[in-house]
Amino acid sequence: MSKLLKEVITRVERATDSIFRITVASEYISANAAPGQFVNIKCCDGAQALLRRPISICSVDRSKGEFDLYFQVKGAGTEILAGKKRGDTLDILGPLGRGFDLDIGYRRIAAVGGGIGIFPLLFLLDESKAVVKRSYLGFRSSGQVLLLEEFGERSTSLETATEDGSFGSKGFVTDLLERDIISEEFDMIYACGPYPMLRKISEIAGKHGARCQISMEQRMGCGFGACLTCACMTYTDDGSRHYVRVCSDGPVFNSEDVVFE
Amino acid sequence: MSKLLKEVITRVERATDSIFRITVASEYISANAAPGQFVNIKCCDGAQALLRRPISICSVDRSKGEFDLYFQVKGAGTEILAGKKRGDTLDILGPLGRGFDLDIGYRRIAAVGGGIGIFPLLFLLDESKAVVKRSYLGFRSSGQVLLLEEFGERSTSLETATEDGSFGSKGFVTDLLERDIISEEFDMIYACGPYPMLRKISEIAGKHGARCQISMEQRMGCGFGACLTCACMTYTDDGSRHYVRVCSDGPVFNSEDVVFE
Amino acid sequence: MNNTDLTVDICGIKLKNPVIAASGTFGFGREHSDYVDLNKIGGISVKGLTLNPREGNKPPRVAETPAGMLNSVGLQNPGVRYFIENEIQFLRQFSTAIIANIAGNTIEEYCEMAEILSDADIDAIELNVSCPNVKAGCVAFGNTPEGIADITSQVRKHCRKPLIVKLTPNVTSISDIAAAAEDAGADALSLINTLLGMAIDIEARRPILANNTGGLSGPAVKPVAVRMVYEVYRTVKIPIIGMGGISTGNDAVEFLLAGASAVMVGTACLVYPDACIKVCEGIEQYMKRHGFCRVADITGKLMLNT
Amino acid sequence: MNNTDLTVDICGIKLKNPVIAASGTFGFGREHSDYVDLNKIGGISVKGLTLNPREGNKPPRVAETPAGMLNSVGLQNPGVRYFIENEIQFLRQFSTAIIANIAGNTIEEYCEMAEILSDADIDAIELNVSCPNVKAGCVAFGNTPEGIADITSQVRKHCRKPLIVKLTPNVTSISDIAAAAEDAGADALSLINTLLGMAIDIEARRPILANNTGGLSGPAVKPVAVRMVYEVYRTVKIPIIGMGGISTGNDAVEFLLAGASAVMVGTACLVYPDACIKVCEGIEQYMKRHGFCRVADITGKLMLNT
Ligand SMILES: Cc1cc2nc3c(=O)[nH]c(=O)nc-3n(C[C@H](O)[C@H](O)[C@H](O)COP(=O)(O)OP(=O)(O)OC[C@H]3O[C@@H](n4cnc5c(N)ncnc54)[C@H](O)[C@@H]3O)c2cc1C
Ligand SMILES: Cc1cc2nc3c(=O)[nH]c(=O)nc-3n(C[C@H](O)[C@H](O)[C@H](O)COP(=O)(O)OP(=O)(O)OC[C@H]3O[C@@H](n4cnc5c(N)ncnc54)[C@H](O)[C@@H]3O)c2cc1C
Ligand SMILES: Cc1cc2nc3c(=O)[nH]c(=O)nc-3n(C[C@H](O)[C@H](O)[C@H](O)COP(=O)(O)O)c2cc1C
Ligand SMILES: Cc1cc2nc3c(=O)[nH]c(=O)nc-3n(C[C@H](O)[C@H](O)[C@H](O)COP(=O)(O)O)c2cc1C
Ligand code: FES
Ligand code: FES
Repeated sequence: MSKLLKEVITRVERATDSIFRITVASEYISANAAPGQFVNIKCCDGAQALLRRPISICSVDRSKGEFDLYFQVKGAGTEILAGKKRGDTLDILGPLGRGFDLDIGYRRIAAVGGGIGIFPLLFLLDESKAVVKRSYLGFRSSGQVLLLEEFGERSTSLETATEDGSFGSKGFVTDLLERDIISEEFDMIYACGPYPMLRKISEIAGKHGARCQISMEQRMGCGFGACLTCACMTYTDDGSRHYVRVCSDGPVFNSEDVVFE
Repeated sequence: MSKLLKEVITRVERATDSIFRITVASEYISANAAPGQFVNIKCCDGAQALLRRPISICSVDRSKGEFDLYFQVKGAGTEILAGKKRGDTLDILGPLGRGFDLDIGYRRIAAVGGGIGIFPLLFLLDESKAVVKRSYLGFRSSGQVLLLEEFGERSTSLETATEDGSFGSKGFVTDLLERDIISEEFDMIYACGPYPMLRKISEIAGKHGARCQISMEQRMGCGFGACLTCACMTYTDDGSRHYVRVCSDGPVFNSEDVVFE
Repeated sequence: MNNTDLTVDICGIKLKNPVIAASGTFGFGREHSDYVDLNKIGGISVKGLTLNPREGNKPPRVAETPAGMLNSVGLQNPGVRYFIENEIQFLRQFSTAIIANIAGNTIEEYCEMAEILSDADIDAIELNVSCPNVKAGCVAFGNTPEGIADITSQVRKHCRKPLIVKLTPNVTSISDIAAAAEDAGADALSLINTLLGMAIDIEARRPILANNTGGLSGPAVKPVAVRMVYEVYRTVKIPIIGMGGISTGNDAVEFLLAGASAVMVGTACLVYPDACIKVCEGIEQYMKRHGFCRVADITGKLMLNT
Repeated sequence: MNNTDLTVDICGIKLKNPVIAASGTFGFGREHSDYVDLNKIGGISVKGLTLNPREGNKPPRVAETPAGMLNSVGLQNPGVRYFIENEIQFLRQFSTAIIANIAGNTIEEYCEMAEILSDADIDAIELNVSCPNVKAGCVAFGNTPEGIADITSQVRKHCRKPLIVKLTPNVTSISDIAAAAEDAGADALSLINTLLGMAIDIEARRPILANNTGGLSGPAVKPVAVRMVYEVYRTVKIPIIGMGGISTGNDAVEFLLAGASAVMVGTACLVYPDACIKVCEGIEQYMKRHGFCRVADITGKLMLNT
């Protein structure tokens, strides 16, 4: 169950030009969070940045009772967040959403992340009991590359791609997945990233009959299932289409269930 | 002339439970400000606390190029102000308004302040060349009393009154003025404080034919004369009534010119 | 002054306190029940119901604006029958009033829903008249005095529960609309629904909402909402439920003073799941501070400046 | 792409850039001239003028609201003749368009002012129709299509300058109102004027404004304003000047995309005397970033979601 919490920030760090890392002390979140879940943050009191901002839980340190968030500064809310200091309290709702399914039977997995979509995959790799864990990370350009060491430690292999070729191979991370998908015989592909990337991965997985879970993004009003603003069109069992909630029915879905429009 | 300035805060101090002192480094303001003028502060960027907040210039240290503000925390804007730290920049417009008239001929003056109205009088006493400077300060209760030492240093005499008698004499500061107004033969009475106090002082001054300048307060849209929201009804020379602007035609007026309603 | 009585009676609907969760921001109460004790909330106006299930609009359905938000959920809901069969029982576990908020394309649909809901275990029906009347050029039912009189009087005939008519603020004269609803048989009025707005993603050169336009709510609209409650209070005799940007007890007191008998809290419930409780506590503190014994003593106690 | 041309031509009014100071927030330019070079501003719509001097409303005349403000200045101004004799000359020192914003109690007053101003050295007349028509039950001229058609067509006969009609947003259908103004001879439309609102001091139990109600402006109203510009653009052929909550170049671009040919900046000019310049710089940056050569190329370039 998720809770309304006021927790203390223990560290604020700049990871790249525009991406910040915030470490939060929270016994409750670190004890209860699962990979793929997120927290919903009220960046400041009052009417400015009125709505909460959803940010994925990137990693959890259960022994210390802390968890990490990585976020990119985009607009008003994340800018306020970036200005937080060690010792400030953070008003969060979490852990929220249905995370990744980490069935013990999945022995060979792929973790495919693009841009700010890489963050929840770190926690996933931590918790997965798979024997083979192949990570594929995509970035726009070398300036955006981050967390390679952390991903390296948690993966059997790690490959990166940048769109401009300034780091790793040139092209899309989906190219790497497509190259390996047959030979690697993944039990599960986990993916998080921008919409076009997820659509492409769904296509690839579908074509090769591979199983795949994707973490969707959508603008959210509440983050806990009450307002129905975060709609995602999915196929139901009888093949008809139906809007479900990204925040509480997701954010993780089986790729074959999502209707890409 | 007033300017749009970004100046650095050099000190933030809590003066009483609800009153804060902020010292701002500003060559421009300290060189150009006159007693009775104010600055208009954008407490934070963006739409929160949208309008600027007018705060009187309480004292100026010309040698250091600094000035002091004292303000009471009331609502959103002053609360943000109170949270400022040394080194933060302050977005101010100033110095604004027509201050007190400090004619060299005024040899005996009274400075009558009530509550947060005492602040501009400190700067006035600093600049006045009068020989006799009697200060009368009124507060709600002992908990609100402040700046006695500073006023003492700058005055020939200093008396205080509190409404509940918990400090100084019991009653209103206007009682003290009324007691002395005949015997002291002030060349000018300077007053700043809540509306009822100013009305009373105007009455007293009028009754005794004493000259009196009062600093008015009004809710302001701009603070520099453009929006006409800060209206104050005054008598014109021909005896008719006319709205003028507190921010730029005032805030200081001759008490006989103000129409109290 | 020793006893602060928070109960209110609105056209026969007895509320333990004057704070009601606004329709569309509280689902059917399930999600919020994880965070707050629903027994402490005066009432819940459930997600807008339609005769048949609705999928709603394409996403994105929400955009943040200065001190506000736009939504274009488009009435996604499982239909009135599903509500009766699957949701009322859950809500009835709690001692809170259940208000069924209904919407439709035609007056006939509203009437049929009123008929069905009159036999259900709910406390009142709230008519959302901000929807386009498909038989009348898709002008919203609540946009004209004639339109609102028509729908109110017809639904009235089928409604055996207290009938609250929820007014849209997108009109020239809210008092004319309110008077028409009162004359046509409304037991109470609630206002305001959302203001029509648009936000544009200037990089994509497209509206942020897939639906292009949406309804504005949140603190930004409060001054408009308070003004409308004030105008309506001077026009009608039936009780008013005020809303629009309420996040604190002090916000709620503005509406009560302006003439509301109770308030609804919408957007704030999305940001703070426990917003209704906080608003209620704030009202209670205000009452204690000012020596008001009953909520009804605040209603309409605004003194006008002259 | 190398040359960014900021000039716009609005029904013959030539502006060096599309950013105009909104009426009532810029006085007659004198105060702002201490902070900004008026030569850099596209135009100035001066404080609303009436036939005879007006004292305006009692203070307080301003109240802050979430991301907005209410004002009830009540058209304090020295009268149209004083303006002509004492203010135009000052403004004409600068190369900026002068728009005379006029208001009145009766259509006759508007016509007389249009007549007088047609012989003055100004660039356009802007009709503020949000004022109560004292001969028609004090309903605002701009509240009905008939009302706005009447005033526009009559003033049109006396007006030998480009005529901008400024629409009030407090109406059910802004496009009906806009169409009526266009048909009656308006050369351009400006919108939105302020939304009617109220803020209450709950301790005093009185409205903060001495006038009880006032006009809401500032960022809070932006989504409503953008939506109205978008609706009006789809209805009329004459140029639109958009406003309501613009504080940045990006805000202004929303209005341009929605269909405005130029914008006005009001409340932001009170907070930042140099707001018009900043807004203009922001528009220019956007144009460079997106490869727009002329402002007119942005106007109405919003792509709707389907
Ligand atoms: C489940 C989920 C997990 C996420 N995890 C991360 C993460 O770990 N790190 C990270 O950097 N970002 C993450 N995001 C995206 C992040 O929520 C947005 O970048 C952020 O909300 C933008 O807020 P802002 O104040 O910077 O922008 P603004 O433009 O000021 O935001 C305005 C509104 O739009 C919403 N919004 C804007 N962009 C997005 C977006 N891309 N997705 C959803 N809502 C948006 C905001 O939440 C807010 O309501 C996640 C989004 C979702 C839905
Ligand atoms: C010329 C002048 C000089 C002043 N000097 C001082 C001073 O030196 N120290 C001090 O503590 N206070 C001073 N004040 C009062 C001070 O401006 C207000 O207390 C302050 O603006 C309240 O802002 P807030 O954000 O705390 O309250 P909020 O309630 O959030 O303010 C909302 C709006 O109301 C206006 N407002 C609220 N109360 C007042 C008020 N009493 N007078 C004018 N506007 C008000 C605010 O400016 C703002 O626009 C002065 C006022 C004026 C007009
Ligand atoms: C996400 C969302 C969904 C809404 N859905 C409905 C609805 O189904 N029926 C209805 O009458 N009002 C609906 N509303 C309007 C609210 O009930 C309320 O009238 C409005 O939001 C103003 O109140 P607020 O500012 O407190 O949110 C909705 C509002 C929001 C924000
Ligand atoms: C203090 C103030 C005074 C105003 N006076 C006038 C006026 O005299 N005539 C007029 O047409 N509009 C007047 N307006 C409305 C503005 O011109 C503008 O339409 C409105 O404020 C919306 O724009 P904004 O959000 O940028 O302020 C006034 C607005 C304010 C804030
Ligand atoms: S964001 Fe409210 S239901 Fe998902
Ligand atoms: S506050 Fe704008 S004129 Fe005085």
